[in-house]
Amino acid sequence: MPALAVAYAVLLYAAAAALVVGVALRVRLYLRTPAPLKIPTTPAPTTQRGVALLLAREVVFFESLFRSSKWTWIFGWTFHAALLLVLLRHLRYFQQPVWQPVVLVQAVGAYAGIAMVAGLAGLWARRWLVDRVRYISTPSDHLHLVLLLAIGLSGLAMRFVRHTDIVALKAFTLGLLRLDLQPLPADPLLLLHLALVALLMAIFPISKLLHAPGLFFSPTRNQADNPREQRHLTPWAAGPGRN
Amino acid sequence: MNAEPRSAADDGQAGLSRRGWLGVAAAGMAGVLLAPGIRLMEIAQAAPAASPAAGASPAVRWGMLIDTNRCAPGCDDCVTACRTENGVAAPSRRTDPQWIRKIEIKEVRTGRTASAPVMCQHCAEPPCVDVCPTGASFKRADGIVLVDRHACIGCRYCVMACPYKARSFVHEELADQKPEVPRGKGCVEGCTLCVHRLDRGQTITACAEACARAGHNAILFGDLNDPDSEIARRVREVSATQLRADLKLDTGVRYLGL
Amino acid sequence: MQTPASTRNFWLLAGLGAIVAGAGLAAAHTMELHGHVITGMGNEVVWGLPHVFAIFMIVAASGVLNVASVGSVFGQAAYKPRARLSGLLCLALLAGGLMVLMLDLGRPDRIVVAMTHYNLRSVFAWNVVLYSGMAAIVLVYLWTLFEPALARWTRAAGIAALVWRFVLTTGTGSIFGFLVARQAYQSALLAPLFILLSLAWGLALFLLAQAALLHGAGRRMPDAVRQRLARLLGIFVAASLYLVAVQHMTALYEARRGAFEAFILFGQGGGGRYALLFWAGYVLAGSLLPLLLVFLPRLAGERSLLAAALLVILGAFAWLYVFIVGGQAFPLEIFPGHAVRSSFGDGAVASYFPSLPELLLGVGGLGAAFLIALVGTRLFDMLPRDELAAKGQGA
Amino acid sequence: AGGEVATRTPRPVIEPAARGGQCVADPAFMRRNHMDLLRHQRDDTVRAGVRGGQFSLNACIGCHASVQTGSVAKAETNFCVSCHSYAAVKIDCFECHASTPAPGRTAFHPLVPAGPAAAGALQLAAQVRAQGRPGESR
Amino acid sequence: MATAAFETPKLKPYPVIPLVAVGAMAHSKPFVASPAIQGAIGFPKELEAGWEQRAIAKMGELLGKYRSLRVYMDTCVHCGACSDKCHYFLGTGDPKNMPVARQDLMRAVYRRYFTFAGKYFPRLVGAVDMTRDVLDQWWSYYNQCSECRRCSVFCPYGIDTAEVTMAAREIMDSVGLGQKYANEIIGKVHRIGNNLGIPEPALADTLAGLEEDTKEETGLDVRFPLDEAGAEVLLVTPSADFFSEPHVESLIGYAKVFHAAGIRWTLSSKASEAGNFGLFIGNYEQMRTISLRVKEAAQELGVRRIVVGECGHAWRVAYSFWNTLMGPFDWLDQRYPVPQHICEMTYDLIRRGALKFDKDKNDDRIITFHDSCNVARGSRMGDMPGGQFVIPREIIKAVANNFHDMAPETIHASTFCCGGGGGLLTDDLLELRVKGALPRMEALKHVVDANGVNFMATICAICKAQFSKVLPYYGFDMSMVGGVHQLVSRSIRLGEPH
Ligand code: HEC
Ligand code: HEC
Ligand code: HEC
Ligand code: HEM
Ligand code: HEM
Ligand code: SF4
Ligand code: SF4
Ligand code: SF4
Ligand code: SF4
Ligand code: SF4
Ligand code: SF4
Repeated sequence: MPALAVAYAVLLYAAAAALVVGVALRVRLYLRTPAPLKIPTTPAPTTQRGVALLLAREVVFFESLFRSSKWTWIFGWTFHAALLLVLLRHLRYFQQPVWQPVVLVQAVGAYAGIAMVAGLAGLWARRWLVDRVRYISTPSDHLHLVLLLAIGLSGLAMRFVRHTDIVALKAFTLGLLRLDLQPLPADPLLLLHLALVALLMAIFPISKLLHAPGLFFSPTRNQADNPREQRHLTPWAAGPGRN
Repeated sequence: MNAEPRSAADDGQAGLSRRGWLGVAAAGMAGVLLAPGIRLMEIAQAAPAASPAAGASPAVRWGMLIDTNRCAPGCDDCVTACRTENGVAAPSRRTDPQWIRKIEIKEVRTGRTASAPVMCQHCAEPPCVDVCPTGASFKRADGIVLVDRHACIGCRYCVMACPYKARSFVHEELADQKPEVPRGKGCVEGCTLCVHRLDRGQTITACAEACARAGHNAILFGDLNDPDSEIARRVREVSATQLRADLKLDTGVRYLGL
Repeated sequence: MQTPASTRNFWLLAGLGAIVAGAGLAAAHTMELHGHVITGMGNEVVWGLPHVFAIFMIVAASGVLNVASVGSVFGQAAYKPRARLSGLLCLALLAGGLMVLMLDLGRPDRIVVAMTHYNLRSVFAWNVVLYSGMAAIVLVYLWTLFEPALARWTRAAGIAALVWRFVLTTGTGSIFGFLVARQAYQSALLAPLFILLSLAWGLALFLLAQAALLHGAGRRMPDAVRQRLARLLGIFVAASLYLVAVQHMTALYEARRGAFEAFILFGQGGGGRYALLFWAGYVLAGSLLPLLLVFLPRLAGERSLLAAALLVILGAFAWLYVFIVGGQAFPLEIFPGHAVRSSFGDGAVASYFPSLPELLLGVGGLGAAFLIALVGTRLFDMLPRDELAAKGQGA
Repeated sequence: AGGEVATRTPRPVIEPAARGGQCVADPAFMRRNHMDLLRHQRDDTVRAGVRGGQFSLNACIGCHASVQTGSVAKAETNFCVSCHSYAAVKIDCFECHASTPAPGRTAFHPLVPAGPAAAGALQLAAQVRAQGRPGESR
Repeated sequence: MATAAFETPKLKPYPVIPLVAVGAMAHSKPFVASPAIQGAIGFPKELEAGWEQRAIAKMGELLGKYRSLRVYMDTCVHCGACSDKCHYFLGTGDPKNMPVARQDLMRAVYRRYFTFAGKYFPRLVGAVDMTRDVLDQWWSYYNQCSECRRCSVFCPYGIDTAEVTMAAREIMDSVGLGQKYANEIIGKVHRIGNNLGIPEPALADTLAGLEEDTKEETGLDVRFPLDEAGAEVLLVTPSADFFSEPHVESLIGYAKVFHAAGIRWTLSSKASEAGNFGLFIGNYEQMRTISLRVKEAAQELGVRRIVVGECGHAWRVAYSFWNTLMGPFDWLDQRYPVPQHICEMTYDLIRRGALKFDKDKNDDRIITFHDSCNVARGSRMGDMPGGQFVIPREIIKAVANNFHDMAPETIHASTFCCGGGGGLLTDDLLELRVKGALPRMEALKHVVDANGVNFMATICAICKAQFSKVLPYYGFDMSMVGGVHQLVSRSIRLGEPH
C-alpha cells in the first residue's frame, strides 16, 4: 500500500480518535460537575419541554445572538448553516449507498461552501474592524477562522478549479471506515484539505470549538425556571451533610 | 493514476479564435469553470482538422424562400419531414410543440386562398433574442436563431415576444429523442433550420428536401448572403415579402405570392 | 411585550402562512414533476394565473413603499411612523412575487443560470436587476430607520428608494410595453399606468396589513391619519381608472388595434369573459365602489376604508387577469387582412382555464409574503406608534 | 445502488468501453475533468456550430454505451450512472440527450459512414489520435 | 482616591457605543476590608505569601463545584456579542468592562493552569500566570460588575459574567482580599440582623413612628407590627425601607395593602433584612446562613406565609435559591407561592377586587418603570415567564393614570442596571456608579423629553438608593425615583368595609 495512503490513514484515525475521546471526556466532566443553584436567565421556560424548545431555537436560529448583534448574526449564522450543509454534503464520502437527503443536498452543497467562506470572511473582517472585538481577539481566535477558511478554500478550489478523483477518494474513505486501506489520490489540494481537517478535529476538544457541546450544558440556558415549584438539589449543595 | 497529460497541453493554440462567440453570458461561466481544461480542449478541438464545419460563418446567412403559389393545399410533407428529422411527435394536444405548421389563409377582401408553411423566421433582429433574460435565445453567426437549451430557464418570454408563434414550450417529459436533436421538458424550442445538418456540411433542410421530393419545390433553401445563390437571385428578382414586414425584423424566411 | 397569547397567535398565523406557502411549493413541485401540461397554460397563453399573482405582488411591492417615501422624502409626519412597516411589506411582497415567478419557470433548477447569465438587452433581465436592487435599497433604508446613528441617511435612502421604485414599476410595465408583436401590450402608456396602479394597490395592501397589526396589538389608527390615507387611496384609484380609460381610448383610435379593443372591452369575437371581468371586476367593484366607500361622507369609517382596500385588491386581480391573459388569448395577426387556419390555433381565440396547481402556486406566493411580513413584525419593532410621534413633535 | 463491486470496500463497476481502444484523453484526467470538457464542448457546439470536437457527448455515448442496454444511463451499471450514483452526482443531461448512440450512424464524426464500417473507422480514428497524426510535430 | 473628581458623561440623543478607552477605569477600586472585618466572617484576614497557589487551588475547587463556571470558562468564542451590553462599558469605555474581557481576566488564568492549550501554548490562547498584577486587575474589574446578568441575555451560550465575578470575589476572599463595603455589611447581618445595623429597639421605635404618621395622614390605625407571633404573613423587606427616603414610602404602602386586605402580618427583628450580600460575594455558605435566619424567624413566629418586599437581589435569592438553601417549605401555606413577592400579593388582591384606588391621586405623575436586573433576569413573578415585567406594570396602571414605558431595548430582560447593584453601592465607587448609570439615564431622558415622564418607579432598594444619588448628576430631580408601593400608598382607598 502506498506510503501516502498509510500516512493519511494514520493521521485521520488519530485525529478522529482525539476528537471523539476528547469531546467525550469534556462532556463527562461537564456532566459530573454539579450546578448547585437555579440560575436560568429569566424570563425562561418553566418546563423541561420549554427548555428543550429554547435550546433548539438557540441551536437552529442563534436567537440570543440575533438579539444582540445583527451583523455577527448574519455572518455567524450563515457560516454555521453553510457548514452544516457542507458537512451533510460530505456524507457522500462516507456511505454507500448514499442517503436520499444527502443526495438532495448535493445541489446546494457547493454554493453552501461559498456561503461558508463568505461568512467566515465576514467574521474575520469583524475581528479587525470592530475595535471592541479586536481588543478581545487572541491569536487563537484568528487561527480558528484561518483554519476553517483554509479548509473551505481548498475544498472550493477542488470543486471549481482543480478537480480531484472523487471516486477514488470515496473508496479511500469507505476503506477507512471498513479498515480496508485503499489508495488515496495524490492531489495536492486534497492532501492539504485532509491535513487541515485532521488538525481541526484534533484541536476541537482543546479549543473554543467546545462551544458546540457547551451550549447544551450552560445552566443559564438549560435550566427550567421552576425553583418554587420544584426543589433543586445537587450533591454538595444539598442540605446537611454537605461538604 | 494521476499522470495528467499536461505536456500535450502546451502546444497548439489553434482553437482560440473560435471562441469569439463567447458572449456576455458564457464569459461568466468560462471564468471559473473551465480554467484547467481549456487549453487541453483547444487542442482537442483542433485535432480533427478535416472537419468540414469549423463553426458557423458570419459570411453566410441561411434563409428560405417559400413560394405560396407552389405550396399545395392539403400537402404537409414539409411538416412531417421536420417531425421525422427532429424527432418531434405529431401533436395530439394543445400543448404539444410545433416547429413548423401549415397555414391556410383566405384574403378577406377577395376570397383568394393560399397555403404555406410557417416556422421560425430566423429574424435578423429577433425580438425573442432581445427579450431572453439569460441569453439562451441567440442568433448564430450565420443568422440561425436558436435556443441554447442548456441556458434556457423556461420563462416563455420569447414566446410572448415572437410575432409568428414560432416557439413552443415543452410541457412534459420526452423520451426517445434523436441523438442529434436533444430536446426536453421545461425548455422552449423551435425550428433550428436543421442546424445539425448544416454543421455537418449538408446544405438543405429536411422540410425543403421533402417538398422537393414531393415535387412541389415550394421551399427554396440557401445562403442569402451569397449573391450567386439561387435564393439570393430569386429574392432579388421577384418581390419576396416578409411576414409582418411592418415590424422590420428582416426575416430570413421570405414568402412569395402573398 | 410578547405574551403567551401573542406567542400562540403568532405561531398559529405563522403555521397558517407556512401551510399556504407550503402548498404553493408543493404545487410548484408537481408542476416541475409533470411539466406544465398540468397547468392551463399552453403555447398561446404562456403566462397565466401565476403571473397575475406575481405581477400583482411586485407592482404592489413598489406601491406599498410609497407610504415610507411620503414620510421620509416629503417629511409628512403622519407617515413617518409607518415607514418601517411599509419597507417590510415591500420586501415581503417582492420576495413572494419573485418566488412565484421563479417557481413557474420551466426549469426552476436552473435558477443559478438565471442569476449568473444576463442578457443586458432583455427587459426581463433588467427587472431581475431592478428587483434585487430594490430589495437592497429597502434593506438599507430599513437599516437607517432602525439605527439611530444612521438616521440622517434615512432621507437619502428614502429618495433612492423612491426613484428606484419608479424605475422598477416602469420596468415591470415595460415587460409588456416592449412586446411589439402583441396588440394588447405595445403602448407607451403602460409605464405610467403601472406606476399609478402600484400606488393604489400598495396603499390598499398597506392599510389592510396595518389594520391587522394594530388590531393584534389592541390599538387603532388615529382618525386624522385614517382620513388622510382614505383620501389618498381615493385619489390613486381615481387616477389609475382615468389612465386605464385613456389607454383604451387611444387604442380604439388606432385602426390596427380596434379589433383587440372590441374583443377585450366589448367581448366581440369570444372575449366575453374578459369584458365582463373588466367592467364588473375592475371598473365597478375595483374602482367605482371603493371610490364611493372612500369619498361618501356618510360611509366614512375604518370599516368602509378597509372594505375599499379589499375591493381595490380584488379589482387589481381582475384588471391583471384581463390584461395578461386576455392580451394573450387574442390571436396574433400574422397575415393582416386574411382569415387564417392551422393546427396550431392560428386565427382562433386561445382558451385558458387556470388549474389548481397554478392557483395554489399564486396563493402560495401570497402566503410566503404573509409569512415574511409576520415574522418580520415579530422580530422587529414594526408597529406604527402614533402617540409617541405626536408627543415627540410637541415636546 | 446495485452497480458496485462487492468487496469489503464498495467501488463502482465502471463498464469498459465496448469499442475498446483509448479514451479521448488520459482516463485519470477524464475521471477528474470530463464535466468541464463536456461543458466547454457543449458551448462550442451549440453557440458556434463547432461539431466533431473530441469531447462530444455523442462521441462519449458512442464508445461507452453498454453492450447489454445499449445505453450509458439506463441501468445502474451503465457507464455514466455507475459513477454518478456512487458519487451522488445528479446529472440531467439524459432528460434531453439520447443515452444511446444513434442507430446506424455514430455521431462521432460526420464523415464516418453509416453501417458496420463505423466501428472499424472508430478504431482507426482512436489509433490515429493515440499515436499522433502523421505530419504533425509533437 | 475613590471620591476624586470625575466628569459625568453627557447624555446623547441616542445610545452610542463608545470607542475602546484602555485603562479608563483601572483606577477604580473599592476599599479593602480590614482584617477585623474579614476575620469576623471567617475569611483569612489578609493576603499572605503563597496566596497564588491557594487561589489556584480555590479556582480548581470552584470549577469542580459549579458547572456554570466550568462550562463558561471553556465555551466563550470571543464573538463579542456581549461586548457592548454592559452598562459599565457603555458608561466608561474601559474595554475590561466588556463582559467577555471581564471573564477573560479569569479565563486567562484558567487556561494557564487547567487546559492543555494554555499549559503548552500560553501566548496562542492568551493564558497568563496568576501574579500580583493579575490580582490587582481582578480586584479592580471584578468590583466593576454589578452581577446584573445583562450580558448573559445576549450571549449565544448564556454565559453569565455574574457567575464569573462571584467566583472571582470568592477566590479573592479566600486568599484574604475582601471588599470592605460588602463584607462589613455581612458582618452586621450576622451580628444585628440587618444590613444597616439597626438594633431591635430602634426598629420598634421607627415602626411606632410610622404608625403615628400614617394615622395622621389617613386617620386610620394602620399597623406596623414587629415580632407578632401568630401573624399570617411574615414580611421580609430590605432594611432601607425602615429609614431611607423614598424607601419608607413603599413600606407604608405595604402596610396599607395589608390593612385594606385585612391580612395579619408582622416584621421580624431577627430577619429584619431581606437583602443577602452572600450572593454578591459568591459565597454559598454566607448566602445560606443569612437565608436561614428567615426560616428560623418564620418558624419562631409561626407564620404561614413569607412575603418579600421591594428588593431586587433579595427577591432573586428568595425566589430562586431559598427552596434549595432552606427548603422544603412544607410547613407553609401551600395555597400561596412560597416565597411570595409583595407585588404578587398586591396584584392578586387587585385582581380579586379586594383593593380599591383613587387613581387620580397619582395624576400629577407621569410614570415610567425601571425593571431591576435581579428581578428581571434572575427571578420571576406570577405563574408565567415574564410575569415579573407584567405584574409591577399592571399594579402601576391600576393605581395611576399615566404610564409610559422606556424604549423597548432598555426594559424587560434587556433592562439596564441602575449602576449600583452587586455590592457596589458604596461611595468609594461613586465614579463607577455615576458612569454606569448612563444607559439608564439616557433611556429615561428620552421619555422625559418625549412623554413628560416625571417619576420612575422601581422595586429594588439598591436601585432607589443609587438613583437618588445619581439622578442629580444628570440634571434630574432626586425625588423622581420611588417604589411601586409608594404609588399604591398614594391612591389606595382605606377604611372601607370589606
Ligand atoms: C474512442 C472511444 C472513446 C470515446 C469517444 C470516449 N471514451 Fe472515455 N474511455 C474509453 C476507453 C476505452 C476508456 C477506458 C480506458 C481505461 O480504463 O484505461 C475510457 C475511460 C473513460 C473514463 C474513465 C473511467 C474509469 O475507468 O475511471 C471516463 C470518465 C471517460 N472515459 C469519459 C469519457 C467522456 C466524458 C467522453 C466524451 C467526451 C469519452 N469518455 C469519450 C473510450 C472512449
Ligand atoms: C433541455 C435539454 C438539454 C439538456 C438538459 C442538456 N442538453 Fe446538451 N444539448 C441540448 C441541445 C438542444 C443541444 C444542441 C444540439 C444541436 O444543436 O445539435 C445540446 C448539445 C450538447 C452538446 C454538443 C453536442 C454533442 O453531442 O457534443 C454537448 C456536449 C452537450 N449538449 C452536453 C450536455 C451535458 C453534459 C448535459 C448535462 C449536464 C446536457 N447537455 C444537458 C439540450 C440539452
Ligand atoms: C469515473 C467516474 C465517472 C464517470 C464514468 C462519469 N462521471 Fe461524470 N462525474 C463524476 C464525478 C465524481 C462528478 C462530480 C464531481 C464533483 O462533484 O465535483 C461528475 C460530474 C459530472 C458532471 C457535472 C455535474 C454537476 O452537477 O456539476 C457532468 C455533466 C458529468 N459528470 C457528465 C458525465 C457523463 C455524461 C458521463 C458519461 C459519459 C460521465 N459523467 C461519466 C464521475 C464520473
Ligand atoms: C451545536 C452546534 C453549534 C452552535 C449552536 C454554534 C453556535 C455558535 C455561535 C452562536 C457562535 C457565535 C457567533 C459567531 O461568531 O458566529 C459561534 C462561533 C463559532 N463557531 Fe459555532 N456553533 C456550533 C458548532 C460549531 C462547529 C461544529 C464549529 C467548527 C467546526 C464551529 C465553529 C465556530 C467558530 C470558529 C466560531 C467563532 C467565530 C469567530 O471567531 O467569530 N461551531 N458558534
Ligand atoms: C475527512 C473529511 C473530508 C473529506 C474527505 C473532504 C473532501 C472534500 C472534497 C473531495 C471536496 C471537493 C468536492 C468536489 O469537488 O465536489 C471537498 C470540498 C469542500 N470541503 Fe471537504 N472534506 C472533508 C472534511 C471537511 C470539513 C470538516 C470541512 C469543513 C469544516 C470541509 C469543507 C469543505 C468545503 C467548504 C468544500 C467546498 C464546497 C463543497 O464542495 O462542498 N471538508 N471536501
Ligand atoms: S411540402 Fe411543400 S407543398 Fe407541401 S406543404 Fe410543405 S411547402 Fe407546401
Ligand atoms: S421568428 Fe420568432 S422565434 Fe424566430 S427569430 Fe423571429 S422572433 Fe425569434
Ligand atoms: S424561455 Fe428560454 S429562450 Fe425563451 S426567453 Fe426564456 S430563457 Fe430565453
Ligand atoms: S428547417 Fe428543419 S427544423 Fe426548421 S422547419 Fe424545416 S425541417 Fe424543421
Ligand atoms: S453582569 Fe452586568 S455588570 Fe457584570 S459584566 Fe455582565 S452586564 Fe456588566
Ligand atoms: S457573548 Fe458570550 S461567547 Fe460571545 S464573547 Fe461574550 S461571553 Fe463570549
